[in-house]
Parts: sequence; C-alpha cells; structure tokens
Amino acid sequence: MAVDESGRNYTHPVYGYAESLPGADLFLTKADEFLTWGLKNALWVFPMATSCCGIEFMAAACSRFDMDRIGSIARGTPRQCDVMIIAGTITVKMAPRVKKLWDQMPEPKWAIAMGSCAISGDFYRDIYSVVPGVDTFMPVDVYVPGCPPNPDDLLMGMRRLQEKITQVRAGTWVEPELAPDTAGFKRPEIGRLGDPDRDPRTSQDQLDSVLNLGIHGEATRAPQADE
Amino acid sequence: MPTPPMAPSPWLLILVFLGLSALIAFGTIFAAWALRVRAKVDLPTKGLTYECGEEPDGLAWLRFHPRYYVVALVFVLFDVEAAFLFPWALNLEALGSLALIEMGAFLGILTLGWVYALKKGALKWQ
Amino acid sequence: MAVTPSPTPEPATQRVGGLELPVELLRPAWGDPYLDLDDYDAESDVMALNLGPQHPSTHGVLRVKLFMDGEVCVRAVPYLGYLHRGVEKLCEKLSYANVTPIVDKNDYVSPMMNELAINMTFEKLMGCEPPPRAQVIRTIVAELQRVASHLLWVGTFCLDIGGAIGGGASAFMHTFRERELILEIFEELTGCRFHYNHHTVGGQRHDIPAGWDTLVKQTLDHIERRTFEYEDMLTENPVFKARTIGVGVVDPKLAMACGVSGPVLRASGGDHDLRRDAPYAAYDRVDVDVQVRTEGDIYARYLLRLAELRESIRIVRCLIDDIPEGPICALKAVKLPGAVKPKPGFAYTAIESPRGELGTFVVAGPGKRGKGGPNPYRCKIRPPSYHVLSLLPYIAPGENLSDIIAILGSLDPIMGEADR
Amino acid sequence: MIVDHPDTAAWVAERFGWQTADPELGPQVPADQLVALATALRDELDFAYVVYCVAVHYPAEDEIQPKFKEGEEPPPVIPAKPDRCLVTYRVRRLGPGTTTFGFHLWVPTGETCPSLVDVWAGMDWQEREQYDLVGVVFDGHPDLRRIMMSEDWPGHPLRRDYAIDTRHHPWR
Repeated sequence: MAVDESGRNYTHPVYGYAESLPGADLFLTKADEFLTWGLKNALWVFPMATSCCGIEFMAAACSRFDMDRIGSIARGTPRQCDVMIIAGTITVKMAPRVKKLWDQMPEPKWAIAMGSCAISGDFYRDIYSVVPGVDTFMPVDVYVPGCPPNPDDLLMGMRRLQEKITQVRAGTWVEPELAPDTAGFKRPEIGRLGDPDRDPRTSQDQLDSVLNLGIHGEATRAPQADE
Repeated sequence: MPTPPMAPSPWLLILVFLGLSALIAFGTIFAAWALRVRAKVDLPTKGLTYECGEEPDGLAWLRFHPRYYVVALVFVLFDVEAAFLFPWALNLEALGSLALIEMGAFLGILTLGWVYALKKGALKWQ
Repeated sequence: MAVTPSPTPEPATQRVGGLELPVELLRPAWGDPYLDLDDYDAESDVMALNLGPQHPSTHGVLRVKLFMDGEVCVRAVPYLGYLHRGVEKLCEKLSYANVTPIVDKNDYVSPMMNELAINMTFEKLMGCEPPPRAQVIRTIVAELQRVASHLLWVGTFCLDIGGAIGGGASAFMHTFRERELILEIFEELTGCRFHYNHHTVGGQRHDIPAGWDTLVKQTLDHIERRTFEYEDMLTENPVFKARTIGVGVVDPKLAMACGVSGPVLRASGGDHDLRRDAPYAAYDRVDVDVQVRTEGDIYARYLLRLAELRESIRIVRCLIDDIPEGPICALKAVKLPGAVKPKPGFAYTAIESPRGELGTFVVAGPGKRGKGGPNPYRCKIRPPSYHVLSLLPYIAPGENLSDIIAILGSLDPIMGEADR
Repeated sequence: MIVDHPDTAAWVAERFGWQTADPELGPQVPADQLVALATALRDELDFAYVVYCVAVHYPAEDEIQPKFKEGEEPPPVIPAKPDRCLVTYRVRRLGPGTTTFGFHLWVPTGETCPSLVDVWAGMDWQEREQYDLVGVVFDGHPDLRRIMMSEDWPGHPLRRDYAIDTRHHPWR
C-alpha cells in the first residue's frame, strides 16, 4: 500500500463525466484555470516549526518579509491548511507525529521541506535520534535549502510551489528524476519515497507506527529487521 | 383594494427568499463535495481527532461542572434579547413611542435577571 | 502587670540560598507533580488533554499532558525529547574547533550565547585568555543578542496572550521589525543572520567592519525609541494587565531548588545575575544594574525583560566607543581542527543567557602519550530552559488552560536548548 | 545556622575528611554519605541552587604494565579498572561573589547511586536525564522514567559503547 501521494494529477469524477458532453471541455479548461488561480493564491500554511527554521519562518510571516503578500497565513490546525512547511530537525520521536499530522490534512495538500535538517538531516543525519530527511516518510514537493534559509528564500520556495501547482493541474508537470548518487554520498539505507530500491515494508512499518502511537508518546516499533 | 395584479403576492416573495437561501446554503455544500480532490488512499489516521499529533487518550464524553451550564444560560439570555431588538429597531418609527416604553420594560426585566445572575456569582468560577 | 513580651517582629527578609528574600514571597503551597489522580476528588471527570508536540503556543516541540478538571488544571506532566538531536554525543566525535557551529543551534533564539559559553570552557581547559579586544567584542555581541532575544520574547508572548490573528499579533509584528535590525548588525559582522559561528577557542573569528559601531549606535537609538511604543501598547493595556497580573506566581525558593535563574528568578525577588556577581568577558568594566522585582507573576517578568532590554542597550553604549585595538584571537587562526588539544581535565563555566545560567561542563579526554586528545571526552551543556520547564509541574496545577499557555510563554523555554 | 565559609572544600575536608584532588570536580563522596553531605551543604552552607548532575561513562580498562628499561626495577602496575560511571554534582550559592561547589562519586555499572531529589527538587529531572542518556540508576527517585528518548528506546546513547549512528527501525 503506497504512502498516498499529495494532490497530484488526480482524475476528477465530475470533470470526467462533463468532458463527455460536447463543447464542455472548452468551458472546463477555463474553469480549471480559475480554480487553480484561486487555489494557488490562498495556500494556508501549517507550520511544523520544530527548531531554528521555525524562527526564520516567523520572521518570514512578519512585517518585513510578509508571507501574506502571496496569500499564505499560518494556521494552528492541520484541518484548515494546504501546505505543510516542515521547518527544523525531525527526530525519531517526532516523526510519527509529523506523519500523523500530514495524514490529517485534507487534500489537496503539499509539503515544503524548509532547511537542510528537513531535507537531509544536515550534520545531524548520522545521529541515533534524527530522521535523515523528511522525504523518507512523506512526499515533499519543494525543498528550500539553507541553514536556516533566509525568509526571502522561503518566499521563493512558496512561489516555486505555486508554479508547480499550476503545471500539475494543467498536466504539464514533469517529475524531476532523483539526484544520482553524488560523489559516493553515504545515503542511509532507508531511501526516499521515490527511490525504486526502497523496501516497501518500511512504508508499511512507518504507517503502523503512526497508527498505534503509544499513549505515553513512545512509537511502538515494528520487529527489527536485523535484530 | 385588491393588491394590483402586477405586484407579486407577499407569499411568493417569501417563497423566493427561502428558495434562494436554501440554494446558497446547499449549493456551496454541493460545490465543495463536487469539486473536492479525493486522495488516492484514504488512511484511517485522517479521521482521528486532532490532538497536536498525539494519540487522543481517554474520553471526551465527560461530566462537566454545572458552572459552565450557567454561563451558557446567561448567554442565551442576551442572545434572545438581541433577537428581539433587531426587528423592533428596524421599524421603530412605524410603531410609535408606545413600543419604546414596552421595549424599555422588556430590557428592564432582562437586566433584573442579569443582576440576579451576577449577585448569585454565576460567572465566578473558582 | 506582666508585660507580655511583644512578639518579635517577624523578620522582613529571610536568607535563602545566599539571597535576602522578602518573607511574603516564600509561599509553601505548590502543585504536586506526582499527584495520584485516584485520590483527587474531582467535582467532574478529569480529562487528559495533550498540549502536544505541535502546538502554536509551545515555543517548539514540548508536549505537556494536562489533566484538566473542567477549565482548571489538576496535574501537568511535561514530556521532552521531541527535539533531542544528540548534540552531546556529536560533540564527543568532533574536535574542539568544530564544536562551535553545532552548539550554535542549541538555543536558536540567542546563538551567540551558546558559542560564548562553550568557548569559554575550552579556553579555561586550554588555559589561554582571549585578548582584550575579543573580550569587549564578546560582551557587545552578547548584549546585542540579549536585546534580540528579549524582543522576540515580547512578540511571541503577546501571541500567547492575544492569539495569532487576534490582538496579540500587533506587538508581534512590531518587535520582529526591530529584531530584523539587530539581525542586520550581525549580518554586517559575521555574514549571516543566524548561527554565526563567530566565537572560536581563544577569541573571535570576524573582526569589526568599518562603520559598524555607528550602525550599532543608530540601531540601538532607534530600538530604544520603539520600546516606549511597546510600553504604550502593553504596559497600561487593561486586557494585558488582567491576563498577567497575579497569574503564574513563582516562589524564589522553589525556583532556586529547580535551578532556575535569569528573568524568572529575578522577577520573584532573587537578586542574582552572573554578569555582576561572577563577571566574565568584559563585564567587569561595566557596572550591570540588575533589575529585580518582587511580585513574581507574569507581569513582573514582562516589565523585567523590558527593563533588561534597555539595560543591555545601555551596556552596549558604554562599550561601543572604546573598543581596544589589537588581535581578536589568542591562538593562531585555528586552521587545523586538531590543533587545539587541552590536557586531560574537567572545567565548568557559566554565562548569563537571556533565559538564565547557561553553563558548559567539559571533560577533556586523554590522547596519545598522556597529552590531551583532539576531541572532548564529554561535553555537558547546562541549559536554563531545561530547568525552567521543570518548574511547570509545580506552578501549572490550579491555573486555567489559557493561563497555562501564558505561563509557558512567560517562562520563555527554548526546546532546542532543553532537548539538546 | 548558616555559616559563610569562604572555602567550601576546606570546610568539607575538615567536616567530613574527604580531600579535594581536582578543584573542578571537588571531593569524592562515598555513596552512603552522599545525602548527608547534600543536606549539610543545603542547610549549613546555604547551597540552595542546583547547577547540574552529570554522569560520564568510562569503559573498562585492563591492566597496564608501563614500559621500563631492563636496568631499573619494574614500576608499579596500573590496576585494571571496571566499567564505571563518574557522577558529578554541582550546586551554587547565589548572592554577591557567587561560587559553585562540585562533588563526585564513582558508580560501577550495575550498581545504583543514591538520589538527591529529597534534598533539591531540581535534581529530579537531572537524574532522569542521566539515567536516560548514560544509564546510571538513582534509587529513591520518585519517577525514574526516560525523559529524552522514547519509552522503549534500546540502550543508553551517551555510553561510550553506543554507536552514534545506531539505526532505529522504521524511521532511520
């Protein structure tokens, strides 16, 4: 059971039927563009701010760099948000919570990995308690590099996401192939979501771990493969 | 004098008003359902109650202290009062000064109830 | 007529932990952190509520499990570790010069303080003393960082009181606008807005650019004018006063037992400040006027932090004009990470960070042939936020839920520092 | 009665008889006298402020026979040391000229260390953290749970034999 994709090239029931009517598709393309325009200019943000990038996220939301200009407000609950910005280091104890909150967000939803801790775990990635990159357990649409990225980089990331939404809904989005192994970079054995040689059981174990979170907050572990 | 045939009967106006409001109310709900984006995989965690990422522990169906019920009652008192004030205020000049005295009495009685609630300490929680 | 001996007047102050504390501050009754819920006769059922790891008001990833009786909290159990990045284990793997950028990210609201604390301990182990110019730059930079940290606190605290979209957001926008000016000063000095990697073993890494001190003076004049703007907005604001006066009172004896220092202790009457009592860097050249209040509630902490903000501006103004000339680093530029090898030993130094006593205990391990090894054997960072959070189970019971969020905001914990 | 003794180490040496080898570490305290020293420090010398409790893990070392030339007689053999933890405490007396005072004790792995929660409330979380990260068990502690790692985390990360990039299925 693959971990679900964010709201990408979905086939819509109403459109499917309407397109069969003669002449309706001309009207529908305009309607779709109108909906895309409305969707991308009101991207409400769910700030998964765990550490330093959270402070830069606050600086981006404030008066000097003002994220409101591109229509995105930070909201407290996942139920009202479209974009989850993962700002900061995700530890092993926090990862099930992030995955659960990602699942609780209504579609269509997108994810921005802000900061090198969220993208690859930065210099913490070799440590026992840090998840090496958020895209090992959830689909990420835009990566904003930096430690921490300047607020204007984050706003550029949001603009990049808006372009991506437009192209995805217009169907002209080309999925970039994953970066090849750069100079023998030692990648942790848990590959990214898109890696073909990723062990499917890992996604299943990650989902089980989210479903039965322990009451005291411990993530109930699936049996260790190498134990 | 029969209403001129041209002017629509008031009942028709009410029907149109109700129809329009129903259209708007249910129309938006239908649009939200029709244009929604379905996830490829609906995970069980989506339906869980949101508790800051944690597993909700214990029940939410609990017995609460009666002081919160009293606060709700005091709110209803003001809500009803406001509900009556609006139509009265709209056509005050048509009703003349008598309505003013009646509304004064109505507000006086309600204020009495409010003072009584305050004296009984309805809003004092500790 | 037997003259009844007049009862000896109850001593106005009592000596606790080396400080003279007014007696009425020492309140014995506190919430019991290990209260057994079965023997708590609730008028209504007790609800377990998670003020969870992802919550706008928890200043990071702190999870507090609140047992609520209606609106009133009965017991609070904080859970930490959601941002435990194993910094102390990583320090054991790195050389002495490489540790600065790692520790920089602990207290990510005042990064300069982390660097200063750990590099002072390494210098104590090495036995080297930074040159006078580096000492003065360290003091100026630390005080500027304190101004930025308190500005951020005033902003986020108003969010906790008024809500992101509600009334609290206005002060949040104002204070972050001033904080950007301070980030610009640091950008001039070190090149980045955040995580500066400015201190190193034996001194500083970046020297002061030309015209930097005029920029600092202009910015500080500007910020000082703006602080009166916050006072108009908040100090006399009836809603703000209603939400903060008399809420979350902290008893100085409990604060000391929990190892809490800084604004929380000073707002409860504890006249303790490491900058004055145990001066480090160039603080002995400046007389620090320590602000102390005795109410101990959230309003006292707000007033105290605002006064400390102005005090820091005054300190920087005293030092900014006569920065001595000379080198900025005692050791030759620390190019090779392995160049720093202190002899095996133990060392602890502490500085006054905006949240309290931030100390570092470093154990220098033995290297080959009895000389020192290139990396520390154990590197314990003593964060003030960890101790301030241990106050929560004592002061949270008996408060309303919205007041607990205000108390949490007024304690100013930073989770990166508490979880390390 | 609170006595303002300038040199705490001398006071402890004179009162309890433990000498202080390293001023940073302070005197070594036998385990059974730890609580007695702590209460004395708090009540008589007014050390009411907790700074930290740190545990440092030292793995076992076998016997070392230092090299020597044939002529001289062999120098004494350095005895083997068991797997042990150094538990150091540090408390501070506030006020002008504030001073901190540290004391330590050696706890072989497997044995327990007495808890100081009854003396200073702040030691509660310090001891929980050292139990969680280094594995020193403090007996008498009201609620010795893990505070940093999740409840079922295998092993204690800050021990020297714990590999830094240990895997944790299924998240890394």
